[in-house]
Amino acid sequence: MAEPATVDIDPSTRLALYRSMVRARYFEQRAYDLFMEGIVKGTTHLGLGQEAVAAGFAEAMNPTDMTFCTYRGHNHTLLRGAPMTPLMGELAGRDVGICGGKGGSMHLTDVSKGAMGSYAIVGAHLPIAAGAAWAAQVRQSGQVSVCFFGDGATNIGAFHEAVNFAAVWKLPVVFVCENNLYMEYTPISAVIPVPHPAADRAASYGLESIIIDGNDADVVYDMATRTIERARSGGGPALVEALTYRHKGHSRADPGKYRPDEEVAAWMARDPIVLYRERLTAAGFDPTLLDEIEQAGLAEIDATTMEIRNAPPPPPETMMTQLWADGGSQWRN
Amino acid sequence: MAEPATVDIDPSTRLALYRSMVRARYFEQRAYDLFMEGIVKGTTHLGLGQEAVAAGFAEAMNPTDMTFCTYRGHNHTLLRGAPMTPLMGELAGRDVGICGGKGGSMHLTDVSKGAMGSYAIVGAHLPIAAGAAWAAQVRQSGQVSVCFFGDGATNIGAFHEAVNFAAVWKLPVVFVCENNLYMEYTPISAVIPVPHPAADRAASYGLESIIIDGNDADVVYDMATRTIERARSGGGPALVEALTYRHKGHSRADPGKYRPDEEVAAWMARDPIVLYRERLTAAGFDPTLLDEIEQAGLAEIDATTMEIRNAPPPPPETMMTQLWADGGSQWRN
Amino acid sequence: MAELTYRAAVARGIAQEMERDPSVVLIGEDVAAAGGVFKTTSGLLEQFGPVRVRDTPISEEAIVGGIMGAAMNGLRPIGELMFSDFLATCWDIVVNQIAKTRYMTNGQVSLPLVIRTANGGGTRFGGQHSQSAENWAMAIPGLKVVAPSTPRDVVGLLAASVRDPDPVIFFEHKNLFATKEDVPDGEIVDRLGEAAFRTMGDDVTIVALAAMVPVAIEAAGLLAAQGVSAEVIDLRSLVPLDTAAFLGSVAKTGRLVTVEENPRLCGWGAEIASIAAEECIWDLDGPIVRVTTPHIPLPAAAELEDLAIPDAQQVVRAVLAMA
Amino acid sequence: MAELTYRAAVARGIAQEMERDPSVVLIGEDVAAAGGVFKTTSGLLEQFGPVRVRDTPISEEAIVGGIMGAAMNGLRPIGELMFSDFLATCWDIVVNQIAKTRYMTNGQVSLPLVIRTANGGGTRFGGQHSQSAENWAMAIPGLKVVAPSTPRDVVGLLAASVRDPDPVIFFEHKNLFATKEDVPDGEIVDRLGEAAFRTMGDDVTIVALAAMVPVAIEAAGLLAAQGVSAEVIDLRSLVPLDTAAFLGSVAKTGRLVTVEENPRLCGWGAEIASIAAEECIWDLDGPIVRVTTPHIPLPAAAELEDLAIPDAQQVVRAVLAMA
Ligand SMILES: Cc1ncc(C[n+]2csc(CCOP(=O)(O)OP(=O)(O)O)c2C)c(N)n1
Ligand SMILES: Cc1ncc(C[n+]2csc(CCOP(=O)(O)OP(=O)(O)O)c2C)c(N)n1
Ligand SMILES: [Mg+2]
Ligand SMILES: [Mg+2]
Repeated sequence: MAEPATVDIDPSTRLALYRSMVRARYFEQRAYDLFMEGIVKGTTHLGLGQEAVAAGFAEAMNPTDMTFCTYRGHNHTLLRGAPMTPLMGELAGRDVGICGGKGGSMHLTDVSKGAMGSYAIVGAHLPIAAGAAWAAQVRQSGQVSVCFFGDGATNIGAFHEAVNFAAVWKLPVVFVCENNLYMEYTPISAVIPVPHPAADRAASYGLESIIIDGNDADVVYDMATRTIERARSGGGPALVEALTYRHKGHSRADPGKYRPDEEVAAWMARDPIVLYRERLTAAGFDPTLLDEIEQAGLAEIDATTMEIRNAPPPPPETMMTQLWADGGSQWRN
Repeated sequence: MAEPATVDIDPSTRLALYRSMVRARYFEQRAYDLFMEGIVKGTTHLGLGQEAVAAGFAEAMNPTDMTFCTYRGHNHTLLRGAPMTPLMGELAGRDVGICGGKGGSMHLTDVSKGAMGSYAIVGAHLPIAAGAAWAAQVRQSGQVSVCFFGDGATNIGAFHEAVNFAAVWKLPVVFVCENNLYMEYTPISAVIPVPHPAADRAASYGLESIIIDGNDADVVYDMATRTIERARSGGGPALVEALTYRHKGHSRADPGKYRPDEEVAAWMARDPIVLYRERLTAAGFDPTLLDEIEQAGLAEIDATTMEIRNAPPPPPETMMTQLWADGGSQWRN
Repeated sequence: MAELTYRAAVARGIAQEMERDPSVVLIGEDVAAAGGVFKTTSGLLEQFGPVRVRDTPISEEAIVGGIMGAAMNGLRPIGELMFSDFLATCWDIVVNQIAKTRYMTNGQVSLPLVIRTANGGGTRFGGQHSQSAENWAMAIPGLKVVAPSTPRDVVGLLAASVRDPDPVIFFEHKNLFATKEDVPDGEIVDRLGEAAFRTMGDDVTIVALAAMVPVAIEAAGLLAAQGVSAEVIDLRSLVPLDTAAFLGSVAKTGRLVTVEENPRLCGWGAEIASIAAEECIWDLDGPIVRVTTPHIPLPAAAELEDLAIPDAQQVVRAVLAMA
Repeated sequence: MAELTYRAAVARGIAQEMERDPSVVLIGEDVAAAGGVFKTTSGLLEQFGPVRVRDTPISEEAIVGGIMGAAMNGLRPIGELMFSDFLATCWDIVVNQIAKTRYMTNGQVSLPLVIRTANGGGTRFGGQHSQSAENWAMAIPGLKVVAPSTPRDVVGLLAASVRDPDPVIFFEHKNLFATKEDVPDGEIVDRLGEAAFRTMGDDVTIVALAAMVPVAIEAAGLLAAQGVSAEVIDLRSLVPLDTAAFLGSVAKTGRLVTVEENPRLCGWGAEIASIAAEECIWDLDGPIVRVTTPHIPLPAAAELEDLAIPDAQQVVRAVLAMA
């Protein structure tokens, strides 16, 4: 694992990173509560504990850059700038939902913020992210695509096809594997013959092996900046493996009992937000500033929760809209 | 590339290797002629020039071992012991065809000889070969699966899934990439960011990088023996990259004009059969013995050709047989 | 006789066959240690051990390719795809390899395998985890297609599928997992291709499958209250298809309605309707009506999803409108 | 006006659109330097350069995923899948991603892309290179499905597909590549969802697609000689579907036959037949007959393959048997 970032990150960026992680944390905790309350329906795959990855990358991206993520994509979508109420509204299946309630928890998308979708078939979005990067290359738009996925996704064919394709075409895409050690309930170590699901595959595509501490926001931000800027300047793709851990189970009410207690405890002790607050405090940041960030985050999620509780469901007629670009779903005359 | 085999291979094996290559050569040349004549229909993907790979592996396999190959699978199926007339009959769509004319050139199969099928979707047979090896492992049958595919197949998802699966389950399967430098018309070097399509991916699966001279029958036989025996004794899979070249175009009447003249000339000068005859002669084998092998091969293919010319097509009622295990194709009552 | 959920019936059906035949094995994502994400394979690892019940990587092509190869070499494997939507990720192996290999090898290769998968909507999971994919499979020559609607049928049809010498895609409906019924003790083995008459009736034939069977039965109850006597046929398998069951029923009732969960175009309902329109058109006293999900992906929001999936009221309206 | 093959019409159609719109690009296996394995993209690399016409690895998921991502980010990409059978290797991206993304994002994402692919049998390639896969696509909400039968239509429908704001699967029939007709000079742009009447007639409506259109026309000729006047409708696109064309025709003729190349179950013919059985049953003077390939994979041997694919005699027999 790389050493803790020794790079200079300016104070406002560091505060932004802290603010991002805090907002994501409140969002996910509330999503869990609302799921248990029956307001969020279906399923939720929370990013609790993995906030530093989402925060570090989002902070390093330009507004026109593009994020592709998975069903575990709330953090990523929120931190690219999607507003909170439409996100929670989508989880709750409300009309105000960012996708009008059609997508659900696994499919948050806010194209206006470069959050190009949350994909729920493991691995499928890697070629799509590469394709968006290809368009950036053809159009010389200067955009970079950043694509998040889990450790388990590295064993599906689409991973291999996408990373090879991106490497040989030198596409501006950064593939980020959030290695949280588990797929749903099975540890990744049980299904790969190498220690590192992403980094140990990088050489197949002529790429550097990169492993970072995904619970250290500074480290993530630093690596994000470097890989994104290299991609932007024509240096081709990168494959980053960020080691992290989910605080909750895989989805819904899964208590995650298949994980050894000591392992859970060790990672809980490395909570990215607690660690970062300690680091900022040690670096001389004013604790009241940090408190304010937390209070603002709580106020934001409380306001969102109130709005969602009273928000109406999507009107029935929306069921038949937006299959096609003409707004409708007619397939015949 | 590995050095020429210095291992001791006993004389009868070497004669068998020569005989195999000669038989395959005649078969494929005749298949080409009969295609040009319109007797072989549809398409043919010839293994001319690649005989040493098929011969070396077939010779190293036990009768109950299993071969999985591609549309370019005539050599492999023949050299596992499938009789020539049913093979050529299949290419020509005759009733005597090994699959009754239902399969065609791309789908030669002779289960009785362990030739478990020729698969025409690039990469699809790798997981199938792994699955057959898994059954061998579960049943402790001592069988090994050998799976041949091209350089181009290394970029499809099924390759990645299959090799990972085989490696993590330590399955008795040997994956053999016949790297003939081209896919259909596009060179493999244009679509991968590493020099070696298979060997440079081996580490992704915790496997050794193995590159051999696929035009040297002794080298192939030697590596085949080693990897097959290791697999058989529980040592898990291997991924072998055999460098070779096809003498003709990709399929049908393709003249292969997309290949530089010097490249073609250099490889034609390394014809595996010519090289092997020279080596055997230098090693003191009686040239008349080698001549006899050639004459027997020619006589065999001539006899096959005669049989095929007069063979009837499949009777119409066979169209509706063998969709299901009851022999029929009924889907309703 | 014990009350069993549809969910538990899956494990019981698998266990029944694994006990009987040592060549039956089970693989899939999270099927072993975790007992399956829907708990349909709970206890099987403990009962049959890690050689016969095994977790795989997230590699659907390796799963279905793996069971195909294993079926070629002496096993009778069961492979689980966690959701039927994921059939798409290994569709090549399913349609181009598994379905065609016996035919293309002229019978040299037998593939006694079962792909089990959680199918259908109603769970608010959204468009990529809610599909009804049984039509995809029905359209492919060489696949048998089974979709039980009750716990008892899960056991009996699963046994029939495992014993079948041909490849079977076995669709377990997510929205039925919690349903219960009394299931007889001891071995249960059904035959594929036999529909079940869930209600008898004279006025209209309603053909349904899987989660639409309870919907059709409910509709029949509502119709009875209005004096319309409906015959509800549960197809149970799409291939082989019990055409005699519905053709015979239509000969009696003169009216045919199909109730499908899947999107409208080219579904099994269209196949049933077409068979009827070709073979018993003179028996018909009115148009053939297909009740289906509209031709859209399933939306996630509860209100929209419920609107999309056919319910009893919709079936009743369709039947009454025919008259 | 110049005589053009169906094969050359593909390249002409693509060139017409690439000239007009710089955001149109083309990728696929062997499409650039080699001009395509069927020579349908000959000359495009030379005309439009290596940025807009590019060879890919053998990675179908990367191809269709790639064009999906590109369509999300300002291009109008065309991706080639060498054979339609290979749709199965990337089916997840096609059905779960491309087809659903606009709906699931409630219209945030538009996907103006075209997947072109060589479809159908008659080439003795065997079961894995001969499928008619247009039904697979028709069954998926969110995909438009186009299948031209003539060189002129190739140009006009390809233009319409490229300009369409929604994803289109464009099926080029392998067995039609060598067919020729005079095609007008200059830009040709059709509309999706408009069927063409290939013959006019009063006695029977024959609905066909792609390579079955010439078969149906030949059958109409043979029927005419026997005094039966057949109206041959070439659907040209399955989605959008010109239902008015065939419903109107059946209102006149009272008889309906569909002629499909694909395996029997759940094909587009079943959809057409079902629509007719629901919406114009009182117009019908006899059963609706579907002529299809049997429900088998296509065999390779010439005699068997020819037997499997419907021919004019079969259509004639079907029509005469209805009477
Ligand atoms: C192709 C496919 N197979 C299986 C699943 C079911 N599934 C959803 S999430 C998941 C585990 C993914 O693990 P990982 O990639 O490590 O991501 P994480 O959930 O840990 O973030 C599985 C198996 C799926 N959605 N898609
Ligand atoms: C999935 C898939 N994509 C494309 C094709 C078309 N195709 C057949 S052979 C071939 C080239 C394969 O190249 P390689 O793997 O190097 O094998 P070789 O033909 O050289 O033996 C291609 C692209 C196919 N059959 N399957
Ligand atoms: Mg994980
Ligand atoms: Mg090659």
